[in-house]
Order: sequence, then structure tokens, then C-alpha cells
Amino acid sequence: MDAKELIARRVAREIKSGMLVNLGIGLPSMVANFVPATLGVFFQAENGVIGLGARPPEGMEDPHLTDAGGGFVSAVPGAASIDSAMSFGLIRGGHLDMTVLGGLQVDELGHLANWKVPGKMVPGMGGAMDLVTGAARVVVAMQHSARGQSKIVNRCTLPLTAQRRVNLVVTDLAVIEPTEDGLVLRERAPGVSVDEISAATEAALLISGDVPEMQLH
Amino acid sequence: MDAKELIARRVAREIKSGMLVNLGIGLPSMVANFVPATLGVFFQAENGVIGLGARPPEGMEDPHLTDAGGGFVSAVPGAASIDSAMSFGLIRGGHLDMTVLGGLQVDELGHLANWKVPGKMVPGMGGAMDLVTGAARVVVAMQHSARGQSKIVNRCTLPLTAQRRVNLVVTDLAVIEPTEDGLVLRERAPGVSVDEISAATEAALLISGDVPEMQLH
Amino acid sequence: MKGAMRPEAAAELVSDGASLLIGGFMAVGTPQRMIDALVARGVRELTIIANDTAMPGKGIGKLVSAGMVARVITSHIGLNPETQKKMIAGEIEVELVPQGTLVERIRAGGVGLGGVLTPTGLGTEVEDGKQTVEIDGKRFLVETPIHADFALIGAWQADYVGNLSYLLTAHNFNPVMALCGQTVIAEPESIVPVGVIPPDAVKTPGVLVDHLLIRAG
Amino acid sequence: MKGAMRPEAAAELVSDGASLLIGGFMAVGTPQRMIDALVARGVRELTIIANDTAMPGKGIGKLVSAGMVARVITSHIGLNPETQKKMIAGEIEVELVPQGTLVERIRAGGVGLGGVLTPTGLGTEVEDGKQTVEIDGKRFLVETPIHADFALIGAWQADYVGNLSYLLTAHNFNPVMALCGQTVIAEPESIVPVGVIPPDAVKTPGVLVDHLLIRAG
Repeated sequence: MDAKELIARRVAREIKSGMLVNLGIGLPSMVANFVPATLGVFFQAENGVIGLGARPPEGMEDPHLTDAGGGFVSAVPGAASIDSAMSFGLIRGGHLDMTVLGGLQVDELGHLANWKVPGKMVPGMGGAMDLVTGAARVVVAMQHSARGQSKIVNRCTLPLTAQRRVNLVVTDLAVIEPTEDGLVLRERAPGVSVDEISAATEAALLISGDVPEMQLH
Repeated sequence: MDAKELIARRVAREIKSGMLVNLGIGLPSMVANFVPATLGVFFQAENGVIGLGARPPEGMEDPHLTDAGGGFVSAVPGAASIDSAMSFGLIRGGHLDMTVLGGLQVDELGHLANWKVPGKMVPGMGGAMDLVTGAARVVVAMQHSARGQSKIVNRCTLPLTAQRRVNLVVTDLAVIEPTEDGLVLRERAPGVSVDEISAATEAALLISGDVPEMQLH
Repeated sequence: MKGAMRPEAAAELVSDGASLLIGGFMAVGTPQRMIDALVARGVRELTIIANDTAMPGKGIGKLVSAGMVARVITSHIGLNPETQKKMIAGEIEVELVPQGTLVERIRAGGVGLGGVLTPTGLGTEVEDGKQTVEIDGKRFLVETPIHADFALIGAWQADYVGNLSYLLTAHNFNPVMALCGQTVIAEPESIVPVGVIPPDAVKTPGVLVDHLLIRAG
Repeated sequence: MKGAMRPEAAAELVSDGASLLIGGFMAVGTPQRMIDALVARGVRELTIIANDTAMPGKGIGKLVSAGMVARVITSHIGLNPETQKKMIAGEIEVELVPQGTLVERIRAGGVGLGGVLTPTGLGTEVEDGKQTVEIDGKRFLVETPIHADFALIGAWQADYVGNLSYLLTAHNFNPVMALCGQTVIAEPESIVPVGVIPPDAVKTPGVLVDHLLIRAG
């Protein structure tokens, strides 16, 4: 299983029956593939639909129904169209049960940076600042390291997305829960040791007792 | 012609082709009866429709289509349902070309009081404060006097509806335009003299040259 | 997917002292069966947030007449003399709010805003005790969000996801209040199978609705 | 009742230096024929307010590629490398605004609010230089209204009153922008006779729309 699929499968386990969930573009959007249809979960695309479904068969795509990345999607029974004011009203107003977002850095305070690398790459925050500020639960889905550098850092050096502490970080190596006391190592990826995780992590990790292996959907 | 009909017929002449107009409950709502259909005017009821039409024939009333006073109305072709947020968005945002409202007092500054008689009658402001603040043009339609007292006063003694100067006051005696310099007497009701108007008015009126008689629709 | 409950069961959820947002404008769009069930249950000391208190014997007027209301936040009580009488007698506390401000305060509560800046009410009693902010040289009132334990919503169609649609002037405050109640109870006139309301016709996404009342007997 | 005009005639209304709100999300719901007409006309120094700048060769991306844009107020430019390149080269000034804040700022401009108070952006670069207000012990950013010379709206159906409806995720910023432009130009995919769009299906009342583009050739 490749790293992205591992992360997506683990994040999928965070999603419970009846939730309203927003998945960011890229890796987070893969999570939907691993959520059982029986859960009755509704996915929101912040560009304007509640009840996002899979990409339709070829030739049945509709240019009026896309996800936030511009890709063709379908609508499940019971779907609702929403404009941007309603979409972000739901997000900011705390009506969104969970958001899954990519990250550039998460630090010991649980702060997320994911929208700007000054002077290099400035995609903009899109909906990320509202999502991290407003969602009931924020899950960061990202590779543990990039170009050999840990993305779990002491203090974010990149511009923050919000001052809110995110709820969970899922990487290809570990599941980490930011708490008031610091970053708690909750789970190991299959076949990865606690020592290997610590070695790959710039930030201090709080470890107590046996750290179980991830369960995957 | 009774006083109310006179006022309504005169106010109707203020309404121009293609306008969006809000009529208050009571006397102002009578104005619609005297606006030619050919003008293509749209009436807004702030409770939720643009394109308010006449009361439907008996037996064809619908409990989901009423004016702000709760009376049955119809919808003209091209009507639109709006919720209260959109309704007052249009009003506050300056999208409403004219509002016609009743009044308790108008003073020399052009200030309107029309929502409260402390200790006696407190209906509440309803939409009046937003209407007077936001409409492009505010026309007050009211009797000149109540119980022998002029309603055109030096300074409002009743609580103000807004700090905005209203654009025109139409009574059963006169048409008065509040200006930066004071209240200008623009027109006389048929058969009413300037002296009679002055005598019935607490506030000072600015009068220059001949004051013409009202033209009525 | 939500079941639908009887009005009596829904009324059981509401305790003495609860705050209720109630949709409707002069009882049009007000959830009537829910109100009857509340009257039958006889809860006391309610705070009601609504555009108006209708009239005696209609909609919210029934709650007022039954002596169940301690406090009202509303824009207009002019057509319910009982509310005015109880206010003057000190039995009901009434906070009068301009209609456009009321809907924005409810919306702010629902969409996670800390408030809105409005020109409505400047220079009137409505300004008393309020913070003001200057933007580009203009003063605005800071109007704060409204929150409530329940929102009682009158709708036209619902499906079992909780999606709601509304008819004509029966929209009014309902779509905005559905964003705001801690618990949202919707009383639709009919309930249709999931998938029958087209996504573009949904005005309140089902994710906002906690309970649906069953169809009228 | 409005006539419908050719895109070239509508483009003639737009002068060098104009500010344009443009609907759409990654070009979905963007008025494409209007943009092509603007490119053909070759106006310069435009300020564009839009969720994103799409990608090169698509929607707003065409304006960027043609060098017609001096300034962009937007939430995301990550999928248009040309915008990023021109920003870094100092050819385009880019103001990045969180998506939920952007839509509320446009709405505030359209509905006559002096601004909104939002938690989004607190403790991030977005806070820099902004006024904050404390409400019930919590800090909020004061976000100010956006105004613009034009709103260019992509819609599904229109009638000759100017009423508009939208499809699925092609709503996005369009309904809110239609409240806000000084001059509102709508590009519908089809135009139907007045009375054919049911009042409850109208998302933008025709009173907001100044010009309609004729149907596509």
C-alpha cells in the first residue's frame, strides 16, 4: 500500500455515522473512497454541494457539478446545492462535523501551516482558514516528512492557518494527537517502530505505554 | 374623495417606471391601487415577495402568500420569493428605489418618528428603521394632523425611526419636501390655501412663489 | 436519515426557561402543530425570538396568551394587544429589534460571526448601550449574534435527510433560524422520499435539522 | 422588463481600471462569453474580485494571461501558476482573503452592512493591520465590505425581468455577487419567458440585474 492510501484509509476510520465532512483537495479527497456507504456520511464540497458522490461514468460528467478542485463528481440522493455564503456559514458556524486537510507543518501547539511558503509558493488559503477555525473536528492528513525534513515541528516557521489546535494528525508513519500538554503519539503505521517515528520527527512526542499499530479501513 | 385616498393617489405619482417599491401596512398599502400597471413597477412585501399583486378572488387565497400585514395577496408574473435576510439585504443595501411609510411625526430636520408612543402604544419598529435607513427614497404618507395636533412639528418628541432625512411628506393638506434648509411647501391639496396649511402646521414651512395644487393619479 | 416524531414528543424536548427561535411572519410559516403541542405541555418562562407575536389565538400569540412567555426578542408586537398589555404590566420583557437587524443577528449566530455592523438604529433608542465602530469615516452599530436552545421551523416539503423547502412568503425567518438553533425541529407540511426534492430546490440542507415532525394527521 | 444584449455590447460598458466581481469557482459558474468579450475588447488595469483565478486558458485565467489585470482580491491562486508568477514579478497585486471572509465581505457590500466580525484569520497574517472588536470576551476581526463597479454573473436560467436561477455547484459566489456590483451583468445559459421560473426557484431577484446577455449563438 502506498503512503497516501495508508493515510487515507486510516483517516477514513475517524469518520462516524451521519457526519457532515469536508475533504480538502489532493490526498484528503482520497479518504472518501474508504468510507463505507452504509455510514450515511454526507460529504460537503465547499464550492457548493452537500452530498458529494463519486466521479460519474465517462460521458455522464456535468460541468455544473464539480468538487473544490474542479474535478467532476456526482450527487447522492438527498444532496443539496448551496452557494458560497451558505457553504461557509455551515463551516464557520460549527455545523461541519469534520474537515480533513493537507498540511505543510504542524507544531507542538497543534498549530497548522498549510497555505503559504513565503517567496516560493503562495497558493492562498482558499477555505482552509475558515475550515480550521470553524469545523468541530480538524484532521490533518499529510506525509510525515518532505524532502527529508520532518513536517511535525517544534514551532511552525511557515505562516499559520489558524490559532486553533487541530484535533488529529495522520501521517504515513503515525497518528498524533495534539493536546494541551503537547503532541501525543497515539498509533504507529504497520511495521514502523516508536524509535523510527521519533527519529523522523523534529517535535517532541509524548509517549506512554504501548503504542498500538494503526487499524485501517 | 376621502383624505386617505387623496394621499394615496398623490403618492402614486411619485412612483416611476421600473421601480422597486415597498409600501407600509395601512394607508401606504392603498397606493398600489393607483399605480398604472403599464409602469412595470415591482412591489416588495418585506415578509418575502417581490412582485406583490392584488388580493385574489375569494376562494383563491393562499395562506403562503400574504403581505406584511398578513392580508392575502397574489404574485405578478416574474415574482420572486425571498427570505427575510434577502428582503432586508435589498432594503439595507440600497436596492429598494422607494418606500412609503406612515408617520406619527415629521420634524423640520426631516426626521421621522413612527414606531413608539412611550407608555401608550409600542407596536415596535418592524422593518421601518431599515427601510428609512436604506431605501433610496423615503416618502411619508400620513394625515396632516391627529386629534387636532399637527404631525409636522419643530422637533420630534417621539422616538426617532432613523437619523436620515426623509425625501417627501404627503398629507391630506400638502406635499412637503424636507431639505437642508427646512421644510419646503411644494403643493397644496385641492381647495386648500397656503394660509390654511400654515395654520395647521406646527413647524415653519418655507414657501416661495405660487404653490401649485396637487396633481392626482 | 432521520425518523419523524409526533409533535407531543418534540414538545417534551423543550424545558421551562428554554429559548426558542420560531419562524413565521404574522403566523405565516409558523410551525402551528409544534406550538399547539407546547401549549398542551405547558412549559413556562420561555424566551421567544421571532419577527412578531402574531395575534391572540394565532401562532406565537397562543404561547403569549397561555402565559408561557417570559421574554420576547422581536421587531413588532403591534398586532397583538395582549403582548403589549403584558409588556406594560411587566409580565413579559420585550426587546424590540429592527427587523433587518434581527435577521442578521440570528444569521450571525448561525454562521459563526461575532456580529455585524449596521447603520440601522444609529441616532435612535436602538443605539443606547451599544458599541459603535467607524469604517471609512462612517459610524455603524455593532449588533451581536443571537443564540437559542431551539429553532422551530415551519417548512413546505421535507425529506428524511431533513432537507427543507419553503413556499412564497412562508420562507421569511425560517431558513435563517434553521442555521441557528442548538436543536432544530422542523414541521413540514409534507414529507417526501429522499431524492425527490431536487438539490437546487433545497433551501435548508438536512444536516442542519435535528428532528422532523410527522405529517399532519 | 429588460432587453438582452450581445457580449460585445456589454464589454463596451467596462472601462480601463474598472473593478469586477466575477462569479465562479475554478471557472465553474463563470460567465465565459462575457470574459471572452472583455479579452477581445482589451480593457486594462482591471481589479478582479473572485474566489480564484481558475487556470491559464480558462475563465478568469484568460484575463490574467492577456495582461488585463492589475489587482486581484481572491482566496486561492494555487491552480494558476501564471497568477503566481505575475504576483512574484510585481505585475499583479494580489490580496489573499479567506474564502468565507471573502464571501461575507462581498455580501456586506451588497446588503448595506458596514462589515462583519469573524474569528477566521485571528492569529495569522490575515489579522495584520486590521481592527479587532471584543464581543462577550472573545476577539473578532473586523472585515470590511467590498464594493465594485460591476458584477459579472454566470447563471442557468433567466427571464426578461432578470430573475436568475443556478445549477448545483455553479451557484458558488454568483448569488452573493449579484447583490453587490454597481452594475450587474448576468450571462444565463438560457432565457425563458417571464413567469416561467417559479417564484420559489428564483435565487437572484431580477431587480438586482441591470443587463442580460443574449443566449449563446
